[in-house]
Amino acid sequence: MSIKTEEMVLNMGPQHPSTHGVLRLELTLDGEIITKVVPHIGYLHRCFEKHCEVMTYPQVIPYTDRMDYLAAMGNELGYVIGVEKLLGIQVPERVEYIRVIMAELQRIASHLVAIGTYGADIGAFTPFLYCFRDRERILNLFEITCGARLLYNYIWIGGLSHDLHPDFVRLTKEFIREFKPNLKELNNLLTFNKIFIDRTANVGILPLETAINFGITGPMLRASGLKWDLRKDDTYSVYDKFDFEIPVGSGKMGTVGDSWDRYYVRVLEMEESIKIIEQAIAQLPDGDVTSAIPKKIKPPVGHIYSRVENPRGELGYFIVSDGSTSPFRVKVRAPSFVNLQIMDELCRGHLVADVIAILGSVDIVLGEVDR
Amino acid sequence: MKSFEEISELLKNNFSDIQFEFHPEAKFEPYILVPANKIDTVCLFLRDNNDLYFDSLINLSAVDDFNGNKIKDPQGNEIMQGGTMSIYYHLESIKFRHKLLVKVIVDRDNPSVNSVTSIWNCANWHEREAFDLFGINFNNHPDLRRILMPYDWEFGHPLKKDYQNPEFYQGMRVPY
Amino acid sequence: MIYDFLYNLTGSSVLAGFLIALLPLFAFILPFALFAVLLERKVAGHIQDRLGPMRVGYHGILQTIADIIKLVQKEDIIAKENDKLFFNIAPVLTFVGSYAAFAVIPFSSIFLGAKIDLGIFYIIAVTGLVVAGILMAGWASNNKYSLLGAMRSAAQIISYEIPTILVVLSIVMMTGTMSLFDLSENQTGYFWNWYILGGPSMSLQKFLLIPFMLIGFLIIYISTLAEVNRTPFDIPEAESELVSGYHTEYSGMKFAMFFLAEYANMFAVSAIVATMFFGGYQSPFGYLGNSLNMSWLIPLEQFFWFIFKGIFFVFVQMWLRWTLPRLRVDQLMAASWKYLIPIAFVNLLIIGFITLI
Amino acid sequence: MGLLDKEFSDNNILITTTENLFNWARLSSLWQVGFGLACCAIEMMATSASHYDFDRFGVIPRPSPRQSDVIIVSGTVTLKMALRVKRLYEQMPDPKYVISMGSCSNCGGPYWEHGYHVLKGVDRVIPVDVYVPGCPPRPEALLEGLLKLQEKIRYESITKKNNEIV
Repeated sequence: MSIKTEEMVLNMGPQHPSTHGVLRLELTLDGEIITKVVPHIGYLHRCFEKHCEVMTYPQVIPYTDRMDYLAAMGNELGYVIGVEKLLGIQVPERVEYIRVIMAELQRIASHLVAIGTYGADIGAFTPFLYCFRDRERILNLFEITCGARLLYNYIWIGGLSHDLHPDFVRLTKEFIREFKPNLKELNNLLTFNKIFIDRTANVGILPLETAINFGITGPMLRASGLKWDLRKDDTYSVYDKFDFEIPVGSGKMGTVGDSWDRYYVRVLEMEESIKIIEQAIAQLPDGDVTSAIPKKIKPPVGHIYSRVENPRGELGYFIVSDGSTSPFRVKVRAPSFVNLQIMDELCRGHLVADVIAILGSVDIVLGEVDR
Repeated sequence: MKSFEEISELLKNNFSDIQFEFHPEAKFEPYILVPANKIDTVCLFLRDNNDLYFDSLINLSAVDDFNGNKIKDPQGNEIMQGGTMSIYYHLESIKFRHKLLVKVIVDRDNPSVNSVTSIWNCANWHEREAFDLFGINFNNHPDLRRILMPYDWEFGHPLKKDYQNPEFYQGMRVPY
Repeated sequence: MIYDFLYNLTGSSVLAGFLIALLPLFAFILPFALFAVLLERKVAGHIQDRLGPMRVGYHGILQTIADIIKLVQKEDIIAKENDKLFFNIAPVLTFVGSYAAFAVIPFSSIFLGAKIDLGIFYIIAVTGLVVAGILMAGWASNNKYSLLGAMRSAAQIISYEIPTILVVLSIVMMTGTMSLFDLSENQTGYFWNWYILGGPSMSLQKFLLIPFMLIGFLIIYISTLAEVNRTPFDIPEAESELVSGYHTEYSGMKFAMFFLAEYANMFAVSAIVATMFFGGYQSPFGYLGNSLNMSWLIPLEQFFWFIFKGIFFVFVQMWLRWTLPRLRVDQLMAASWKYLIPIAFVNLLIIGFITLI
Repeated sequence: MGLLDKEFSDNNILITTTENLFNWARLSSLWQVGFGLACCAIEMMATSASHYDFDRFGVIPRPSPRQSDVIIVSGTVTLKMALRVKRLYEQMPDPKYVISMGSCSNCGGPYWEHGYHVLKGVDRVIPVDVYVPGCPPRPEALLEGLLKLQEKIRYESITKKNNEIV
């Protein structure tokens, strides 16, 4: 006599403490084991692509910040590189170096939020606040250069809005010197904590073939064992002048491609970013940052796809221009939008608590998912 | 690492019946034009051929070309008749590190094209977004419904150039 | 003692009984709960590099009073779908479960609710009530998250009572008494007479016992942590997964009852651990009262030492909460059934052999 | 405010003192629903982190709306999300307040003109007590918004209907 059990649909609704924003996960549960996950998105769809068709090229930049609001510099860089290729502008060396420094600082800040909220999801609330404490220092650096903490409108087409603050270099060196011990402290507080490893190792294992088939990019792909980073494989800006290596998931605590690997790849990436910043600051040339900014921006007819390695993965802009001053169409390939599709594959057969662990390791930002 | 010409050669002698249009002269990205109903067979070949091996679809974007003739509809706001929409498939092979852009042109009034979700799972949500914002329906797509707009949004597809904002949606005023 | 004093004060045994039942609540639990909530927020703040409540009174002293008065004003929502009877009884039952345990806890030699000689047995029986209260709350809230939270917490509390009982058994076997009062009396003198260091008698037995007493202490401390739903075992109210577990639907004073029950339970559990292993109200360095031969001072000192030990263990619980992540449900069950219970059994056997020597 | 609402016609010593006590208690322990929408949510998290610390004012994030008094609408309210925000507001027990943080929830923000899916201001769905301008507002601006709300609560009165806010 088998007991008739039926599945329960649990709505991890748009307002849930740990869904990183407004994402609704419809879980079909058999007891506590998950049989199906249907993500419902669109709760933060802010019509970015409609705005691109109406605004002129420079006016679109503040809207790109508001897509992935944790990595605003990366969004601007992607868009601006695309338009500069359309226009065929060559940007002075100093601008390239400053853009690399800003993008890498933004990567550290974004990874700090990702790691902090991941710790808070698993239950350890203190690392979240330590990460935010270090992030405040980076926000101060951004604030002294371009006046804003989170959304900057700093990287313009052909240059930058402001030059660096006189003691920016000194403050950055100070930050790097103080950040290294903090990273070590974070490691033994959270990364190698026995309970944290139990909760994340062998949870949500992502094999490499499914990752490539699902178009996963960024730390998630590298955690599954593939050394694929746009800064090295499809080099843009001046990343070829720096030597840094790409951390890859090694399955130290479980199998390759589990949640712990995705988390640990982000921690290692922060160390790589520090190396890049140190080298970039050492070789920082001087010059005028606003010299190459064109007065009139009317790119020729055509379409281009420019892509950048954002903290969450490959951010691509497909810009179609019809020769007027405002883009005809801008389609954004947002990394979180693509990475979120894998939730159903990863969460099958896990418990409810694991869904939170997996969602935290996938690290999505809803502004980018819904655009 | 295959150049654009070699890929075109390979495609030409494999699919002699399909007439492609090759555009190597497009300045930034040379692309291949494929007819709408043949896209899935071509993509399957592009993925499974082991010296092309396009195993990853980077991006699928729909563009409303808005090149029909403008007419006035009864309420006085002008809508577009005829014209075309184009869909761009950016493919990439991680093994050989080469990229390819495939373009499909569908007519604007009732755009329909075969879905490539069975080939690359990544296309699932991209196609649902193209359907949601442009109204392009993809044949034999696993579950084609709106993804970004509310599921009961019956005021048309917002990203079309001649889209009109509704006055009210469930008791809330939409325009400012 | 206190009962006789109240009896000849009021003349009627019913009134005296009623007063002595109220004494721990108003004299100790309510002030302690107010203090503990503030302590938790201050400890959390300072662990996390911030200050905690500062603006309400001097350095946030009046914060919890403000919380309680605000909770009194809150609207008490009972949803249409809720099962009214159970919904209202649940917080009362949870609070009664933890409050009743205070009846037998020996605060000092003269002040003792009831000197029954089944002390520990009574406490374990009474704290079982909390499970019923939580299950009622989970069921009555008619909310999937509360039901999941209640199921988990019932399973957790029951499966962590077994290691607690085993360790209590080993203490009772060693000392021969169940009454908390006698337990505290046996551990007189200095701290090397405490049970954690092998008990009062100077013999080979004492030195053999020390390692096993330490293991017993660790086991009971971990399992009482789980019984009180504190991190790393606070699955029932895991903010990140189940919104806030079984008390998601409670607002206003009912939620305050759950809040109060949690902190009262925390102190009750720390008091039991202190009484069994760390000499209850005995002071580690002898009494000032003896040296200044003011004999009325001794009970006050004992009261102070007991509160000190209780709050120290409560502080350690808070410390754990803000550093450790949370266990998953099956790991939590595995920890209890696969690790704590076998070790507690072996510990029990070894202590049994040692007491036979 | 529950039972005592509008029972008394004028002030007397008994009313004003208990009123001040109740107001003081309500304003110094505002529990916030842990609910963030977009970029302003990151600034709200930064405000409750160690550097700016909301907890100093007695504000702690509560996971469920049942136990919270203030809802900080931080981010863009889209049409799809608007009904959820309205339902969330209705779940909260009665003396409840709303802080609308960021120009997106104040009036639609940068999306006011072409945002076909954006609700132009959260006050079209729920009553708002304090508007905090900025995109995203700095943590100090949010703290100032909170203090403004506390001032408003301090002078709330069960007798006088509309008293002027300092």
